[in-house]
Amino acid sequence: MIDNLIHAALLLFLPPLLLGVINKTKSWFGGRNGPRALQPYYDIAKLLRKGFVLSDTTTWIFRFGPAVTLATVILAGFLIPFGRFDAPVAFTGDLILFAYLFGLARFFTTAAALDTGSAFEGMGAAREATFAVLSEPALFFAFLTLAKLSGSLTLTKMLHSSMEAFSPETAAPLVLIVLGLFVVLLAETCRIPVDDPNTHLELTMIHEVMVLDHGGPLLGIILYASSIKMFVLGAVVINVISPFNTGSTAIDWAVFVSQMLALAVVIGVLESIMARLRMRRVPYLLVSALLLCGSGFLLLVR
Amino acid sequence: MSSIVLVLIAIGVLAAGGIPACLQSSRSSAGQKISTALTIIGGGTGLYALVLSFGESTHATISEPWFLPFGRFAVAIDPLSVVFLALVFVVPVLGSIYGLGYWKQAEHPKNGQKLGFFYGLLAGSMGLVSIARDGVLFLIAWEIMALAAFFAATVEEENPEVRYAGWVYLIATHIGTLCLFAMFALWERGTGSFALEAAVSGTVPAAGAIFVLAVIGFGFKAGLMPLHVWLPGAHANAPSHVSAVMSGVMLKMGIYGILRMTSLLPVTAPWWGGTLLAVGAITGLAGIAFAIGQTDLKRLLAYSSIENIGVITMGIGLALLGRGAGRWEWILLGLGGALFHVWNHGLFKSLLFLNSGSIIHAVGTRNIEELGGLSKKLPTTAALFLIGAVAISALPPLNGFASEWLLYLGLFDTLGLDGKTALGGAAIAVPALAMIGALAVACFVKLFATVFLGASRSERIEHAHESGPAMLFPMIFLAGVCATIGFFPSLVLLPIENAVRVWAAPLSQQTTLGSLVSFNWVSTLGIVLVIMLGLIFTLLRFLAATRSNRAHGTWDCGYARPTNRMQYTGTSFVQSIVDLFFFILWPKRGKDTVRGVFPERAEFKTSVPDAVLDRLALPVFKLAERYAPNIRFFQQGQTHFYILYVFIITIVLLGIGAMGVNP
Amino acid sequence: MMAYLLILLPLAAAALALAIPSNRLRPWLLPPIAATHTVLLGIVLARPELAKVSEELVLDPMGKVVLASISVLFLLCSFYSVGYLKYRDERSNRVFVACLLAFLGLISLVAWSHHLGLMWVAIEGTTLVSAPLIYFKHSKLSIEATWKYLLVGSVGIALALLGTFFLAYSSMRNGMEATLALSDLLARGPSLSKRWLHASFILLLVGYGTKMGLAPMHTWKPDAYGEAPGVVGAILAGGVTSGAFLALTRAYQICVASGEGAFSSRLLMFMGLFSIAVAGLFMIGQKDFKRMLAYSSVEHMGILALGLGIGGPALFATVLHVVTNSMTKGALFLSAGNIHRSFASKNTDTVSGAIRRLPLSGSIFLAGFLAITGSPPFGPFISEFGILNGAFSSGHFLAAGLFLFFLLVVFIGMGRTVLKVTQGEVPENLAETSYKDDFLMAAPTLAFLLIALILGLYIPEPARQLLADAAALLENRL
Amino acid sequence: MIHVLNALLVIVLVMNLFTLGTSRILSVIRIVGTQGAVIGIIPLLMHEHLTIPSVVASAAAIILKSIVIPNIMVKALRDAEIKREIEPLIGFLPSILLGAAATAVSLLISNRMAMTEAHAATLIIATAIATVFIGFIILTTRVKALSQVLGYLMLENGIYIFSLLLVEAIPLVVEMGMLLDLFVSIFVISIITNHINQAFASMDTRNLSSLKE
Repeated sequence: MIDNLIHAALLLFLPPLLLGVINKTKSWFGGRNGPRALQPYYDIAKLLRKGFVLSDTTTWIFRFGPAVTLATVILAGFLIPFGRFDAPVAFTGDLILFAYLFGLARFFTTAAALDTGSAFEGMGAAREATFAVLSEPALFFAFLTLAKLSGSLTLTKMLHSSMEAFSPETAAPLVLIVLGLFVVLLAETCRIPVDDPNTHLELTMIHEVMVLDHGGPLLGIILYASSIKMFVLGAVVINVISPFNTGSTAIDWAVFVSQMLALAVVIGVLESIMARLRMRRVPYLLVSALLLCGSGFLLLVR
Repeated sequence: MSSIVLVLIAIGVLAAGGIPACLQSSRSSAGQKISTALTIIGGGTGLYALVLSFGESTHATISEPWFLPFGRFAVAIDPLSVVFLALVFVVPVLGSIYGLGYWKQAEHPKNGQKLGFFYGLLAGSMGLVSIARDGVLFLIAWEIMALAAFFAATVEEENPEVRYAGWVYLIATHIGTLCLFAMFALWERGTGSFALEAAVSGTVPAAGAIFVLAVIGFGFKAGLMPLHVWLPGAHANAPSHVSAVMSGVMLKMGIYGILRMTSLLPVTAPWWGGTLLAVGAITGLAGIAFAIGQTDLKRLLAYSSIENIGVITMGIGLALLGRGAGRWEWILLGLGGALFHVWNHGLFKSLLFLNSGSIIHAVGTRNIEELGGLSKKLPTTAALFLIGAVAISALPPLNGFASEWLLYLGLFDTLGLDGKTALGGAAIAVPALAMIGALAVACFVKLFATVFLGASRSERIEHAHESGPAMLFPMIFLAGVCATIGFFPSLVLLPIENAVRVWAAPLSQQTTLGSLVSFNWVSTLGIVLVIMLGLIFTLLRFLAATRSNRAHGTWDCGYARPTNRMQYTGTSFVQSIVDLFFFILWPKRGKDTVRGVFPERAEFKTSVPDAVLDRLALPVFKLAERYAPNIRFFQQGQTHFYILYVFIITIVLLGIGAMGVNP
Repeated sequence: MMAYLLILLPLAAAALALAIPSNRLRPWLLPPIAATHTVLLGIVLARPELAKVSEELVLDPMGKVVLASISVLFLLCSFYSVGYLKYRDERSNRVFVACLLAFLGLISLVAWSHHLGLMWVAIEGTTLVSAPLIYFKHSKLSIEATWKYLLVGSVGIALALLGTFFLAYSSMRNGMEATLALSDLLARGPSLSKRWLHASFILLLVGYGTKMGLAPMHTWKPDAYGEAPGVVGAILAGGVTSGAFLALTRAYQICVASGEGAFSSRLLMFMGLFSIAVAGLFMIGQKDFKRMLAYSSVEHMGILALGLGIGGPALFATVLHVVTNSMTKGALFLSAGNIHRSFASKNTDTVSGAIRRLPLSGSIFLAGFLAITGSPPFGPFISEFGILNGAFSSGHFLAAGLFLFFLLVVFIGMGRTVLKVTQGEVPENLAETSYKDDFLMAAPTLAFLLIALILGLYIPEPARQLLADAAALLENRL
Repeated sequence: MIHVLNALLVIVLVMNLFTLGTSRILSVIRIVGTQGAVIGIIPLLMHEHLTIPSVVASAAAIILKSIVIPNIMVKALRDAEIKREIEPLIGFLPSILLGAAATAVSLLISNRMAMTEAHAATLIIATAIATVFIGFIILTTRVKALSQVLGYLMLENGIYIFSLLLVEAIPLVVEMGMLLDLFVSIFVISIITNHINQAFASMDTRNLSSLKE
């Protein structure tokens, strides 16, 4: 019970910190001082305090988009185990629900983007939709592998047993799908090399250009939701590779949080040392992620 | 009265539904009202009979010798029939109600009665198909269905496009029927009778051939790739409520046929299931990929029907694999998912087709690139369409997800979890299904957004109007059912599970769907999701109430004079995906003619024609048409030659005859 | 007694027709005679003892089936002809009516005769009396058609005569007298000289095949059917062909009786499939819808030959197909005639939207197309499916496969033309013609279609029994 | 007896070749007529004791084939105002050779096919088949309508020759019926040829090729 409460608390309050950490790392790499790590919380608060500026082209769908996004990512968050602790909600086949919740979110974010009738947002939506076509199968290849490893169809078991089932012959598949999952993570959360969250007008943006017309509270919700999304997907990756289980609750939670922060740092480092890919190249990256996961699976069941 | 008799009565009433209108004057709407009333009565009776059939311990059966040299009049209801009858008794009824507003007799004096008549015939014959238990009876019902559909879909045959679509359909369905002729002939040869009952002797000779012929023959009707050629054109050009019935129910008759035959054939070779699984996956992927490329509202929906048929077929394939390997879970999840999806697709695809009817009714075009911002004019239709779109994208918490979920679980199970035997190859279908899902989302976002969101791309929608109650009610009903099933899938598990048990009778085990999948969680989470949405919305509302808000034009990124035409079109929205799948789609692309620093007026065309029909079948037919007439030389009008032929054939026959005899 | 009535009554009526002066009254002679013929035949069917007059004049089940279908066909056509001749009042119909009646008498003789020589005489007679029918329009084209019909037909029929003689000669074994009486030939079956039997069967196949219109002896058919009035087309396609087929079945019987069934089957199946294929190829892109019907007739003669060749399980359906085909052909030819009259053209370039201009005839034409291509619930479906089923159950998979494929070709070729004719708008620039569907010409057409439909849903027990007997007879199991 | 029979049959064969050789239609008519007469006589020679039916039959045959039909043809010929078969599809010499070949073939066949010694000795089967062949040759190579009719007549003659083997099989009624048919057919055909001549102002059947695909 208490674990579930912690789970909820982390899910709801920790994510923006990750954004902060990433930015901190990047600015540190850039030799700047940069905003403090808690800056995202202030941004969201500020945005929620602003008034609405709505395009008169838009309909209720435009406001519905962010709401759905937020609701779905939170729901998804409850399906993912954090660290060695079981997810609050776990049942056979929850992995599919998990993936399709993101699908639901995508449906409405893209719809909301197109609702503005602006060409730029259209582009962003188009790219979002396209890349999902490649990242979804990759994700499911990963799931297949994990299911095979764990012999179970609940995320909790699948993600936990990956390390327990670790052995010379499972090593290679695991490495492959972890790499694949990481790319999916970057793509889904719109980080470099797929996307650049810093710029807003670059016509080569995906996510950021979709929300071009959202402002005030809506933008705040979107910011919040996307940070949670990153947190949740991050948790997936971490879970696959984290072997730690000390047995003491407190330590394990601490371990988990530190791992998440470490992940944020890694992302930050990546973004500082890498350039964003040309938009035409992104599909190749995702295809390679697909191949990574796919070959991981084939290695396992061959 | 036993359920089977009631069902027969219901079918009769449905089939005769259109006749009253034909007796009235060609402009009187009274006849149409009576017909609809009859249809409602028929549907109601049928549904009541289905409920009744649950109570009956044995399957209600009638088997009488009849007045034809072959076969008997044999009909029966078993749970498998029930699943399909349910669709037959619901969708056509709603469509008929919809027709009251959509195809007013007074507005269509020329073809209204014809449409009504064949619409009823179509509905009735589909009912007969799903209870026929004798090959000949089945064939008769089947062909009546096919022809009724042809006439119902081509009521506007003064339009050449409609004629062409009808012609393609006619050829396709005829090829299918001929395959079925061969199939039933083989079946009779193998089992000694046309009766569609499980072969008494454990084996049927040439079972493989029968299976293949069934898949091809029924596949033409169901629309398996590459046998789908007739489907887009016919659905696009038919009146929308006919499209709804065709896509929602008639395609499923093809599925039913495959299921019926596979359930009768005793031993299934392992390759059967594999084939269907692969065919299903290909059909699904290709279907949705083509759907994405379309700009014609109804063609797009038609292709998405192909995709869903593919998904259903994957389920059947999995079930066959299960029968081959004796794995009840695979059968239960695979076929359960398939049958569940048969229902769901029947519901939301009918909803979407009726919806498209309302759109066409309002704006008078099927080309979505001329639309946009329609939700301001047709708010209710838009909301209903959204429900349909989310449902067909298999997104939670609506019904599409529930059925695909079963299928996913079944496919995952082929990994051989917790130590059971595995079937590695089958699991490849999982990512395929995932990709289908992602594509479906993109496809229906495109459709919904291009039609309803943004700003209008042409002045067509100026005078657009919301549909009347007669058209809205059926859509609301369907949407309601979609939502209900989506939130509480466990409500409908029982009939499906019974059907599965009938299909795989010998292998049937205790394990129930309920025990394999926890739909309660889906229900709960669905409700939670709705509550959360409510909370967030109230929060937003509260914020909106307490802040100073402004309305403003969409930000144009500093461009001075944006126009509606500058919006992202549906085509451009999916361009990157189409490029991604160019190897299946072969899109037609014009050259972009922008040249120089100050380019002239330039234009660029791109479209996705049907690869099989326009690039394969048609050229072949063209060739045949060009070269077949060469044989006419022999009929060149000279009597001398004619007599020479007589002479020659005599000699030839003497030769052939001589070959046989030994002197 | 009955036999003579059935044969001589129409012939006498023909003579009477020649005598009647009034061009307007003369056609009214047809319906009563036809009706009487049908009634008398009904009596014969009801009372088997009437069906045998002498060794030479017997109406066996096969004859009954053929004659019954022809009698019904003729009855309906006789009403139609009254209407048609009223419409074409400017021409003298003296010869036309006389020949129609004479035809009825002669074809009855064909059905009755159990003496092959007699049968040949009768069939040759039908050829001759149907020539003036084709020639009715007196146009250049109709002359040409008639000439081809006569010449090709006579040559073919002459070969049939030679075949008949060969048959007789083959029976001259071990000191026995030559004979042409069917019963004797069947009795002597095994002792017939194989060599001459083979030769004679081939000649009979070619000869009577020419009358049936099996490819490649079908060349006269499109011309004759194209130029003759629709009603004549119906009688030729439904009547003459059936008579010739009956003659062919006699030869088949004898082959079976002499244990040469395999030999005849091989040839029949070859000719059948060849005819279906040729018909299909010629139907593709056929613009003249009456010629198209002619090829359809070729196709169905091919189907009959195929069914006969398959034998055994397919025979019942084959016999049934004789009936279903002639009924459906009646509907098709009569409706085609109406459309032709109303549009004053039989070319799909100028004819379209027939359903709009002639709702009834147009619809019947379309329905008839579906029927003849074997769509349920029409009669031909039962018979064609039965033949196919027979092919499968007797293991002729290749033949069955080819049969199906050719059926598809035919469907595509025929459907294209029929849909062009029936669907769409009537071309604006088309002249109005005086013809509208009137009772005398529309009702028989509809009646044919209804019969074809009923045969697909309900075959009364006595009829089924009769067909079964005929099928049994073909293999001398009766 | 059999020698006389064979002699007559040889005459028939020669007549066949002659018809192939000549271009004067009138003479062809005459030859075919005479042929009919010769064939008509044969049954009277074959049977020692003459029965009434056979006499009647052959009498009728002779009258029809050597008098009635030739007259009809000659009349038609006069109406048509043509004398010769100008350009046959195959020249006269080649068609003679063809005819000779056909005759040879039929001789070979007949010897293999004959069933009794008696029949093997006579030339009946050979002549019959040869005449049929040559009838076909004329039908397929001559372009004038009348010539084709004559070809048809020769065909009939050949068949009739064969029927000499089996008089018993053919009752008088049937025989008469056959002759009647022959008569009517020639009658009808000549009417048609007459119409052809009026409609097309020629007997050339190559004009009759407007009905085709």
